[in-house]
Amino acid sequence: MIAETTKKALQALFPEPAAAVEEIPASPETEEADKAPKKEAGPRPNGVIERDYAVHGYHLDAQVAVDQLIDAVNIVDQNEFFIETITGVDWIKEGEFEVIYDFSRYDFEVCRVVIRTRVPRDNPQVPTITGIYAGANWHERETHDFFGIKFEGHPHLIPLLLPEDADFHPLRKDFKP
Amino acid sequence: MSKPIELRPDETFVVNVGPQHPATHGVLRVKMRMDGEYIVEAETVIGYIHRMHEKMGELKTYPQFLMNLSRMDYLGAMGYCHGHVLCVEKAAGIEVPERAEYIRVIMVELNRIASHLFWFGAFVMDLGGFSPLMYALQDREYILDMMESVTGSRLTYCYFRFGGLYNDIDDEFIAAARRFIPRMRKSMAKYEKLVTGNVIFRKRLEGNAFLSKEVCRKYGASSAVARGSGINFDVRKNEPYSVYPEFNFDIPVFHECDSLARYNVRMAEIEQSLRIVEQALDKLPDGPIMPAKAPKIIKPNAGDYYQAVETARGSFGVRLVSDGGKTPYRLKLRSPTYSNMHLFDETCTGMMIMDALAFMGSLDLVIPEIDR
Amino acid sequence: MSLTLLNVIFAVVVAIAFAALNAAYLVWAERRGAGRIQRRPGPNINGPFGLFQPPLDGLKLMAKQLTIPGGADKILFVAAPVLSMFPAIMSFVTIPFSEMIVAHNMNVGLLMIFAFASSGSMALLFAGWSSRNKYAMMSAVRSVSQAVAYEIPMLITAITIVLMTGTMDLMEIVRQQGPSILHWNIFPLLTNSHNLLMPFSFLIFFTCTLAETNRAPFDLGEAESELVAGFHIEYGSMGFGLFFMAEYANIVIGSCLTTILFLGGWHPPLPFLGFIPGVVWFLLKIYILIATFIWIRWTFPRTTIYGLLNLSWKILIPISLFNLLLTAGLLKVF
Amino acid sequence: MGAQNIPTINEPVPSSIVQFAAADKLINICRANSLWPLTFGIACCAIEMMATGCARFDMSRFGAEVFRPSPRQSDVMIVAGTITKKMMPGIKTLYDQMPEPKWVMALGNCAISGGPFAFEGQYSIVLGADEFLPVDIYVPGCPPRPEALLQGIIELEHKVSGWKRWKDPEASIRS
Repeated sequence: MIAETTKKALQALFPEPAAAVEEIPASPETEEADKAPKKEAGPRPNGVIERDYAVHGYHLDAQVAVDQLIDAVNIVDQNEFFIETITGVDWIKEGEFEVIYDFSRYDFEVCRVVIRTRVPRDNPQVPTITGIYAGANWHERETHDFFGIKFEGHPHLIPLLLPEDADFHPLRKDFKP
Repeated sequence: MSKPIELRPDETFVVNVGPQHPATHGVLRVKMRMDGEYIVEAETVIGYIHRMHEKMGELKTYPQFLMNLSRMDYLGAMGYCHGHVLCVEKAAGIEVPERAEYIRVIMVELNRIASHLFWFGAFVMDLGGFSPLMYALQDREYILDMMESVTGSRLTYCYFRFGGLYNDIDDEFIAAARRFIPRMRKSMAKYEKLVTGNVIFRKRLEGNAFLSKEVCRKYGASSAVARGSGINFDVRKNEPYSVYPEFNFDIPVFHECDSLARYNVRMAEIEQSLRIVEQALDKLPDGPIMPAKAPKIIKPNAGDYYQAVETARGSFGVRLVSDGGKTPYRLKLRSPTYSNMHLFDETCTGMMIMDALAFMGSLDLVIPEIDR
Repeated sequence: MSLTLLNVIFAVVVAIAFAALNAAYLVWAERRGAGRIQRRPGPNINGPFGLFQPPLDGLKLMAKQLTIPGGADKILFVAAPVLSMFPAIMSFVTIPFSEMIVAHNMNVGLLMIFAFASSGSMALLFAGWSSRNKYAMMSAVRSVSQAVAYEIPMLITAITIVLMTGTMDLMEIVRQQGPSILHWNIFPLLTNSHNLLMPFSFLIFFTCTLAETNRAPFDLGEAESELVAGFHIEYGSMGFGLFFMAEYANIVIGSCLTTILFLGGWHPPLPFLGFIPGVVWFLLKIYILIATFIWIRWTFPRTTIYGLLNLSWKILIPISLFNLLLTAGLLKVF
Repeated sequence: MGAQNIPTINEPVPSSIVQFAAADKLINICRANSLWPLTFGIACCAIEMMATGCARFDMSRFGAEVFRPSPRQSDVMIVAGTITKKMMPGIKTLYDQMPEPKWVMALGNCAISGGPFAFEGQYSIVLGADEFLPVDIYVPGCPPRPEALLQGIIELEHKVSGWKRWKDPEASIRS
């Protein structure tokens, strides 16, 4: 059942990075490199990886460039996924923020999709997806609170969880209160 | 869509519902622009009980962080602990003995009943009926007593360990649980008579706050909010985890999309949880509750892990980004009420304040769980 | 002349004492009754059965700091609680507790009670308006629209009784209801109009009393989960205490009126029970009604404002109007 | 950060010119036995506060079950939960809105000292209610059991009136 869904979702998602970014090698690491692929491989090239659900808890892991994000989310939206959450990770050593979008389906054929994008730490700007998923509003505001990532085009990007006049981003690894 | 609320020089006025308001069940604030009794627009302001759980997740080691999960949602704490424990076990590759999983499921389901009972009482109190809260809390006390005898605390359990449990259940607990199930069924019949059949209650909730499937999807709603809108979604069934596939239970789904449907879903869920507990007690295997070689220091493999569980309030997710160290590199807690509450702003527009607050009650809010 | 004056002063003092005592101990009864319904003891430690609780609460409220919120209309703010208590007490003057016990009987007693009852809702409006609080304001508007809506069916039902008895004198109304339960206005089988719809009239009247006194399930004025505390949100200390007492005094008035109009006042239900004094029967009847009030409050959830107004304008007023016409017709025929 | 400047009244409330010791005693006993708490729950402890008000433990026996949602009508503020920097001005306002005499009870470890959320590098919480409120009674626990809250109420009664409802059992054992 899982394999079936994965295939379906893959067909929906694969054309997108392949068509948009042709210079990327067409065979991104699809081999079973589940055990710590990131550690040695360095920065991961953009592309879709099929993950082992039993190990990672999601099926598809798509890393996209910032300007492909809206297209990727649109594809997910057309496939009737719902938004689970948006979050960030501060990769301070690489000087980058990673923004992670989680999607899942109201369906018995489980398929969890993770879309991630990386932005430089000194100028973190990501387009907003509130136009596609209204529910992304708070998630983006929260990510802005914690990491200071700016979501361009967001209608109301003020602190949500922090006090209204807060100007600090506590989940950055170099945060000192 | 939540938009900022400003003062305007017209007939409307702005009311701050909260942060201290009896209907918000904690420190939630909703700025409402009102035209008489009608809400023109609303903006929810959260963060009044932001307790830095995600920051603590990064600073504390895995076992140290166990206590935070139960503070995050104090009504259905077990479910949240379950999600966290499962995620770390998956990441660190720890095997859990079968008996431990069964006991976990019993605990989670009992806690779910307790949480729903509390919600039931508080919801009826939002609508102005006081006595059901007392009855529901009295039933809840039985569950709390049972769980306290095993876990040692009434609300904020720290019972699950990586790989197993802190304490085994004894015959006394099993006997008490077996006594509790028929008692609870009897109480449910009483609630049915007292509340569900009440004309005023039904009139207030029928057709209140229509939530379409599309709105649920766009906001990522789960739990009874989604199931009351005809979405057949329950993580326990959709992506089975733990030993849930072993049990025979249904997902109650109602298609009316109103507050009464959400109420009905939760009340039906109590019965399903009772069924699960019954079956788990019957099937409870013997054996250890901790694995023979449980690691002293938890060091998951580097990578990105996600685990979703169905808590009393919906699909709770833990995203663990590990770099192989003793503490998580990033621990994201996806709280279900965060998404459920988010659709309040859009939905309550045009409603009367009393209907909006009834709708808010039907969302089953636990504010520290929204704010984390 | 001076004797009459003394009489009136004495009557007013007794009325105030009766109202205050009733209000205080009805709070106690309410708390104990709520406890009984909710499987808990209720206040039971201060004094036997917790009987010292009301004076303790009262003294505490009196000794609390008086606050007047900034920007409030001071005169109205201070006047409102007094205005709410005053009509409730004045109404006691005309209530006949038995054939002998009545402070001042007058031939338009019914009219006077209704006049005072409608001034009670003015107090709520003043309180909400002068508090400079949005919740209080909304609550005041709700209370007034509720009072207007429910006074109409209440008055129409009362007029039905007036038509049947031909008088507005409360004592006369009671006297006309004969010695047994079948002569009471609720079952007018043996009176001159044989209107079998009177039980419905009684229900309408009772419902209106619930609404007029702002009691659950019609307590929209002080809906705690919506408007925090309603019109008395800004009142602390005795201002709040007076509102509280006025509410209970109004309940007593409502029950008295229901008893007089429908349940035969001081008459025993069966003639051979006549050896028990009338006042006992009267008090028994009103306390049974008050117990029903308490019982309803702790059982039902609150209605909505539109549900409440719909009930009055679409159901209660047409039925009571029909009943009025029917009674008039029956009186003409028989 | 989140702190706003809310003016507080620091002048003492004027006491009456002529004082009657006996009347004061009586009034204090009245106050002690009708402590109306403010309906104000912040976090986990609020649930135990509700449980205390409900059937099994029943705060109403002591006349303390009248939870008033409006600060104008309440006597005790039970700070039940973690106080965040964002919430602090609100709590301060609520406290200022309560008429004298008023008492504050810090329920649970968070309200006493920040509890488990007080760690180095925290950015969000206030370390205890006594940072900005005059706390009368501290009830420790995470969360405290309902019995502990009842004990706190009885202790507060003792503090208000100087009169003990029950003799200390330990004292009688020792003597």
